[in-house]
Amino acid sequence: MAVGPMKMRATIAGGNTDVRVLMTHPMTTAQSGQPLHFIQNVVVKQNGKTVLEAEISQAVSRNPVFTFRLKGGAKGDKIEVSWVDNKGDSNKIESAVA
Amino acid sequence: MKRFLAASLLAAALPLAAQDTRKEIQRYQQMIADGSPVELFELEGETLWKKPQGPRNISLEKCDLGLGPGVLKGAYARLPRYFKDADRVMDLEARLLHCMTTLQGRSREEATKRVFGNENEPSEMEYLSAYVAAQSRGMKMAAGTSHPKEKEAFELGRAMFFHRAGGWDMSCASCHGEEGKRIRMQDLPVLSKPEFARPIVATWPAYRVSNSQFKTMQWRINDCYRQMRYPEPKFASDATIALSTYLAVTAAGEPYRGPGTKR
Amino acid sequence: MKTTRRTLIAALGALLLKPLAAFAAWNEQAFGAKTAADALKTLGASSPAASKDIMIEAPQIAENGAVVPIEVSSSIPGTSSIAVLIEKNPFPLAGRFEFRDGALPYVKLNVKMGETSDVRVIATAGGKHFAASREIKVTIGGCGG
Amino acid sequence: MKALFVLGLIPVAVCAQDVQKVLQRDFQPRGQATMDRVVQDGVQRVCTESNDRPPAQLAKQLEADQLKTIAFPQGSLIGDWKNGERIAQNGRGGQWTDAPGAAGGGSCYNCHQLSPQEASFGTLGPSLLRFGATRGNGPEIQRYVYGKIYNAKAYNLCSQMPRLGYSGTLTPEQIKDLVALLLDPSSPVNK
Repeated sequence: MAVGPMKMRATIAGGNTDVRVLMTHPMTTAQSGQPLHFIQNVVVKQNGKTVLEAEISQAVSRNPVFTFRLKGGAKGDKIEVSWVDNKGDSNKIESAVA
Repeated sequence: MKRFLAASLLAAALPLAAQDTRKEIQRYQQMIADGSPVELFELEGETLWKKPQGPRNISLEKCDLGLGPGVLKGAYARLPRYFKDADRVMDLEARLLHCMTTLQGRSREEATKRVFGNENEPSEMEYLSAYVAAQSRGMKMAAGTSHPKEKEAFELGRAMFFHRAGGWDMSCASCHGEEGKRIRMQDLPVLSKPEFARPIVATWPAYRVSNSQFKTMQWRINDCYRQMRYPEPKFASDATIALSTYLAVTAAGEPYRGPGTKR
Repeated sequence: MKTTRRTLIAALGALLLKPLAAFAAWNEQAFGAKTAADALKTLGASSPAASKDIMIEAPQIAENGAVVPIEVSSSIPGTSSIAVLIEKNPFPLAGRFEFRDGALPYVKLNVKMGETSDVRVIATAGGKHFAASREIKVTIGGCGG
Repeated sequence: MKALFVLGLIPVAVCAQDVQKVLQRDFQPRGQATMDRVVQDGVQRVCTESNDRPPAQLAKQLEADQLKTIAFPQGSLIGDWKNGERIAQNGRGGQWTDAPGAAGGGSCYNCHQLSPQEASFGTLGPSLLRFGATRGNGPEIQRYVYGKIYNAKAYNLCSQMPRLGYSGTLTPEQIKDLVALLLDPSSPVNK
């Protein structure tokens, strides 16, 4: 199944970097009768360095939207967010801080 | 001074639970709008807008939404409106269908096979509506009102809004006719009044968090008639366009803020 | 024969090249726990101290349990991770966030809630665990048709 | 449709017949929702044309006709309030997405407050909290509640309340269970 798009906006707010990222993913739970299919890991990198690692479950809503906050940072910093799901599918997006 | 005092006493007398509930529901609505994945649907819509399709293998990039072929900026805010080439008032979905059949050479039957999607597979109309509507963000809504057929659509829409029929003797006004009313926890805006119609029409089409689906105005009208125990309105028929014309004209002047995020 | 051998090698090669991240850590036991207490035990945070320095920003009433927006942050010095649990969900642990140097102990996310429940947030700092919780009412919106 | 408007001039206001013709052209049957549902009966036509404010004399006549449509069962009209609560919570019944013959619901909580435990209630209709506790549960009030649920238009011609029995959405048994929910002293509504 083709992996859906991601969208990210990283901006400087109050001296820190706010990273808002949207991920297309069904995040199906066993209750919905379909097989479990959800994002398990999310990694956030700032200028190549991993600054945040998350493990999440199918309790996160469909088409997840996260906001993370990184210390300091400046315009042009490279932010990369990637995810991997329980089927091994993955996607990532990279953009510069606006 | 006394009247003011009495009024504030009266306001305090309202059961606090009811006041809090409404305030909390609005806070919930604000928070889901902030954290909404609706932009993902705009992205997919852009891909579809540019994707060559149909027997003629052409994209929709030359589709004229009323401001000239391929002009997207502000086009949605001016719909529904009269289109000379079709001699008909059209809303966004009717116009997209027109371009699919005329530009791409697709049959109406194929293009309308699946106009309402589901959470696993949104429809073309839903993705395209998200993308096109987003290009009117911030622009004042101004549906067509000058052409005789636009006036006709508005009058028909208004009459439909108050027309009682169907298995439960209902009209739109049965639920959207009295201020301050709710169905369960859902506030019911009086859509026949500009001040209540504006914030609503300005946020359709919309992403519905309750079922993670992106919904269009044609779906909204279709699903209301389903719950009013009517038979089904035909997709993009004059009746549905008349009703959305009535709502859009009633809401005219409001800056478009969609695509929205709703319960 | 040759072609089948070549395709076999190619397939094997593809498997090895699968991004290593695909097999990253995921705490099966904690996420599989059916009660908040069990989840916390596997995280080694069985008896967290109540703390007012954990902020939970969430609506008191959610019109629908499919998307409940929650904003969490910790002002406990040295907070290295935050866990979010939905008490009454079939599997309470919803997510664990580890903050390396560079990331502030803050996250905003949407979670699913099966019914009205407490949302419990556990912050870990200097090896110690702290907790805060907030009830969120989940109602049925709409005409239920 | 053309006769509908004097071309070029401001269109003549659209009357109920005109709307009905449009619905008959632009709607289609689906599931149990057949096209006869867009053909207005007297109640729907009078309420539409009078904007829900029918002339008193005409309203009285039509309400009397509607009253005749109610077949009151014999004996007690109080059923099982527990089942009544389920019916009140259930918003289905009569839609094209509902299987014909499947048990429908009354959608009562969409518009009314009933049991105090249910916080998600509507306000289109009056709150029915403690209805039985304040009105008692003798034969007259049982008959009024049963009749009102079966055909609300017999008591108030242009009421927004659906004619739940007359439209076939609810069976007499289901209506008796709702009567119990409202009047039975042991119902949560009356606690």
